[in-house]
Amino acid sequence: MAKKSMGKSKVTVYPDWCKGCGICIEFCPKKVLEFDAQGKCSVAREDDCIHCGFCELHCPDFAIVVTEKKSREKAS
Amino acid sequence: MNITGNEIIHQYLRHNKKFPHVLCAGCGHGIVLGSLIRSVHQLGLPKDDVVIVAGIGCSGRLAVYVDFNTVHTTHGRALTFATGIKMANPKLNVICIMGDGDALSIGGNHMIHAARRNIGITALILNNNIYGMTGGQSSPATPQGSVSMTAPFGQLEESFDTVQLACGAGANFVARGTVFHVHKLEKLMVKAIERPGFNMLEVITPCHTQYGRKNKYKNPVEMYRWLKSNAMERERFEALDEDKRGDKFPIGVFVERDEPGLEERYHELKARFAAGRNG
Amino acid sequence: MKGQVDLERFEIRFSGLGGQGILTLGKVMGAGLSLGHGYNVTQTQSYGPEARGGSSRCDLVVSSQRISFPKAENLDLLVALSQEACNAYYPYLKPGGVLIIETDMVAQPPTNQYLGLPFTAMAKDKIGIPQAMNTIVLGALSHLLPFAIPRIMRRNMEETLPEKIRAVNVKAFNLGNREAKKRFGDVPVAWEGMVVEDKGAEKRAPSKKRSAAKK
Amino acid sequence: MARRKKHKEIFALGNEAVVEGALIAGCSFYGGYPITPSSEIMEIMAQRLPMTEDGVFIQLEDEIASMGAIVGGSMAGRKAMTATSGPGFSLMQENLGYACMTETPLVVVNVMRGGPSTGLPTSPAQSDVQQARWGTHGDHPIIVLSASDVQECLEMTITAFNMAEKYRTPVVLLLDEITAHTREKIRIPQPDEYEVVSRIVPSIPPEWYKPYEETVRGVAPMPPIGSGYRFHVTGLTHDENGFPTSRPDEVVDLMERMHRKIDQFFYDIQMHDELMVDDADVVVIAYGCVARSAEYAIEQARASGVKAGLLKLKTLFPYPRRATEKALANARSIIVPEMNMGQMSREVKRVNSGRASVRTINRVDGQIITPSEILKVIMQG
Repeated sequence: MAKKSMGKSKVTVYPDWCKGCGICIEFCPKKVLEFDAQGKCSVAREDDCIHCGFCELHCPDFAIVVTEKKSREKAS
Repeated sequence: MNITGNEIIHQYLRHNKKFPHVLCAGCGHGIVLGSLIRSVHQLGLPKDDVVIVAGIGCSGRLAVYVDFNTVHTTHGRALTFATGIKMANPKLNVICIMGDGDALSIGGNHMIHAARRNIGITALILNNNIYGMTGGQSSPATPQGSVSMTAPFGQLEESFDTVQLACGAGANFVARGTVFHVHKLEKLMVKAIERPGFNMLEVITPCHTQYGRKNKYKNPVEMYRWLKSNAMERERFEALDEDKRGDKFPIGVFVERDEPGLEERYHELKARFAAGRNG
Repeated sequence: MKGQVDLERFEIRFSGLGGQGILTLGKVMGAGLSLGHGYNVTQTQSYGPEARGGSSRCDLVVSSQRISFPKAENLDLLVALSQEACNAYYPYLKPGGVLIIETDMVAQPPTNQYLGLPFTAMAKDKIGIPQAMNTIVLGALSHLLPFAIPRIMRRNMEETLPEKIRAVNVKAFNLGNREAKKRFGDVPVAWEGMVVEDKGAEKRAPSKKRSAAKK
Repeated sequence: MARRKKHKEIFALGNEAVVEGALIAGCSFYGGYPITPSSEIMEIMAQRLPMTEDGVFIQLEDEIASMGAIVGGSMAGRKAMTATSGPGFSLMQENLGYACMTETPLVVVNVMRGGPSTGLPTSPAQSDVQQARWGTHGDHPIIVLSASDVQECLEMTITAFNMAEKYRTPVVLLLDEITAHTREKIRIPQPDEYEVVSRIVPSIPPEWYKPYEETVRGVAPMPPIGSGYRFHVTGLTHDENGFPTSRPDEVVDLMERMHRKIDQFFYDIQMHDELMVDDADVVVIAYGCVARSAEYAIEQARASGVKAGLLKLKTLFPYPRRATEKALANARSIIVPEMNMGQMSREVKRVNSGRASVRTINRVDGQIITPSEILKVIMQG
């Protein structure tokens, strides 16, 4: 599972699915996410992400995906 | 395949449905659906064996988005349809999604009797304290004193304690979780799905649009903060002096039994006759 | 000798008190006449509060033809096992119809033209259980009715009863049959024509054979 | 003597005959709530179903739940039924409408008693005829059948299941207290003597299956839940995939198909019996137990030289218009006796268009309309 070390995670937000409720932004322990100009969630400080999974689990619209950078690169 | 989190969810959503879903920004129902999908995934249940039976209201809309066998029924009656499906085919995992108005008001009687007869159904009661889809009228779970469209001067009536109701009615498994405590919720949900008999899981899931705004929660986030600070493990809550409980409410498991479900008892009865026929 | 009769429409009413076994009597007799004898029979009963409390009623219509209207309106036979029932239903007896009463229960028969036996006392004294009263009535009627054959009726009754009460009911049936023969004599005057002018006997011959073959 | 009787004969109540018919038709799911005068159906089912190979019996908490459960049972692949009476039937209406909308086959037997409300709980009536047709909300066709004697109770129950399965629709079978509580000798047919229809299940891969697809008959195949065909069922107006839609074109398609699937098979659905109608001056149109009174009255009328005939309706809805028109063509007068204030006579009058005079005999006192009452009106000419 998620090792709490920074810089290893990739955070993807699908803006079309995001409704801008702000739960992910509010409760992110490392303040990785913030509102963009349209009021939706955007990834501001991806390197700070510790892959706690809070945003992903609490997004009511399934609009955030957090993956490990490495495995992704390998796969592609 | 090493997939996690929402990538799992995406595999279970219906690809021919339009997303995002119809629910409001910040609505906890989506989180419940996510937890449900992860629980089913974790238990390794084939999609074909899972039946979602939903009632009417915001919670009822969840069924359409997920790629199981899904039945969107009438208001308050989801459990009755689910009972029929389970009795007709006990091999299926029948999961009922209901709202608080659905399960406790119009469907209160069905709820009591499904628990009493211990039919093998997982009942998820998504309690948002209000009738959301229809515009914010009072439900039996609307807290005393709070404002709704049909209680503009504050709700006079006491609200239902869903957990106590299910315990009293004889459910096999009774638990409460919240959409803020997702890991815990998932654990409860896995239990509620895999246990025999009637398993009731109440999920506190905020409705900002119809409940929060009228009751001094400025945005959805505030409602989640409220959940975070008021939900308390059952053991800790019970240890607390009553005068110190205030707004706090217990979460966790309240009843955990392994009584056979009605469909199992019926199967035993049939087996007796079958033995008679053959022997 | 009794045999198959070409029946037009024969209406019977059993009436009395709840608990006397009137519905069972109608059911067993109806089954016997339809399944055993091959007649068409409709059996209806009064349901409802009156069926639970005081009075009880059960009607049979018996015919060789298809029965259209299933209810009894003009009674050929009224069996009254209580005074109240007798008072209530006597007016529905058609001219020449036969009234059978429980002589202890019906203290004031509305006419002197009746046949009576103390069925309840017979059940108590001779069979030992008052509940066998209705079977005694069945036995008696099997003798009286020109189209009923006691042997078939008894066999049919036996088939419907559970093992443990079969013997006692056969005993009661035979008692009723015997007593009726002794006290009432042969078929009542009103029904004599049925036996003598048994026009249907030829038409009915095949089914007569059939019932004989069943033995 | 080599050929013994093929069939079994029993001396049975109308309600018992319903159970026999249902079991012959393949009913394997009963969900219900007891109510006089239908309770024997449930009681006998409680005894019989557990003894059958795959029969399911469940007593629910009320009639709302009963209807929900049998819809669920049917969706899971069972031939399902319930039985009730007027008050219970009223409670079933919402979920009955759901069954219409989701095109779920099932059979509801309503043993009619006097109403409104608790009314005359143990007395006969024909008070729910229009409720059976129009009791639910919204527009939809529904098949309503009736039976007038005990043998017909058995046969029409088989027919009800067959139509339900064939047209994917709920079918209501209306009995009355008299028919249900009359005992008669009936013959239990042998398996090769009757037709048993079962719903078509899809024979294509799941990905291609559309649960509400347009077909020639207007009826799409229906797989049991859990058989590998995953789809959505909803009471909302839906498209051919079962997903909710409010697009006017899709809504119209759905509604029209639902009506058409019944309308185009009137010849199959509209059942009736004629008795001496062809040369009749007076035709009695009746159904249920009253048809038996009418039959007796007509025999008596003929015996005294009056040309009377009987049109007995076995299908009440869709209303057998053709048969009525035929009766109306020759007859001077029509008599509609019913144990209500005139529910079926509305339909007769609607079809009549002024050719014959239509008279009604109505009774709502819990007593059967007697042959002599009908005869009196026939003899008036």
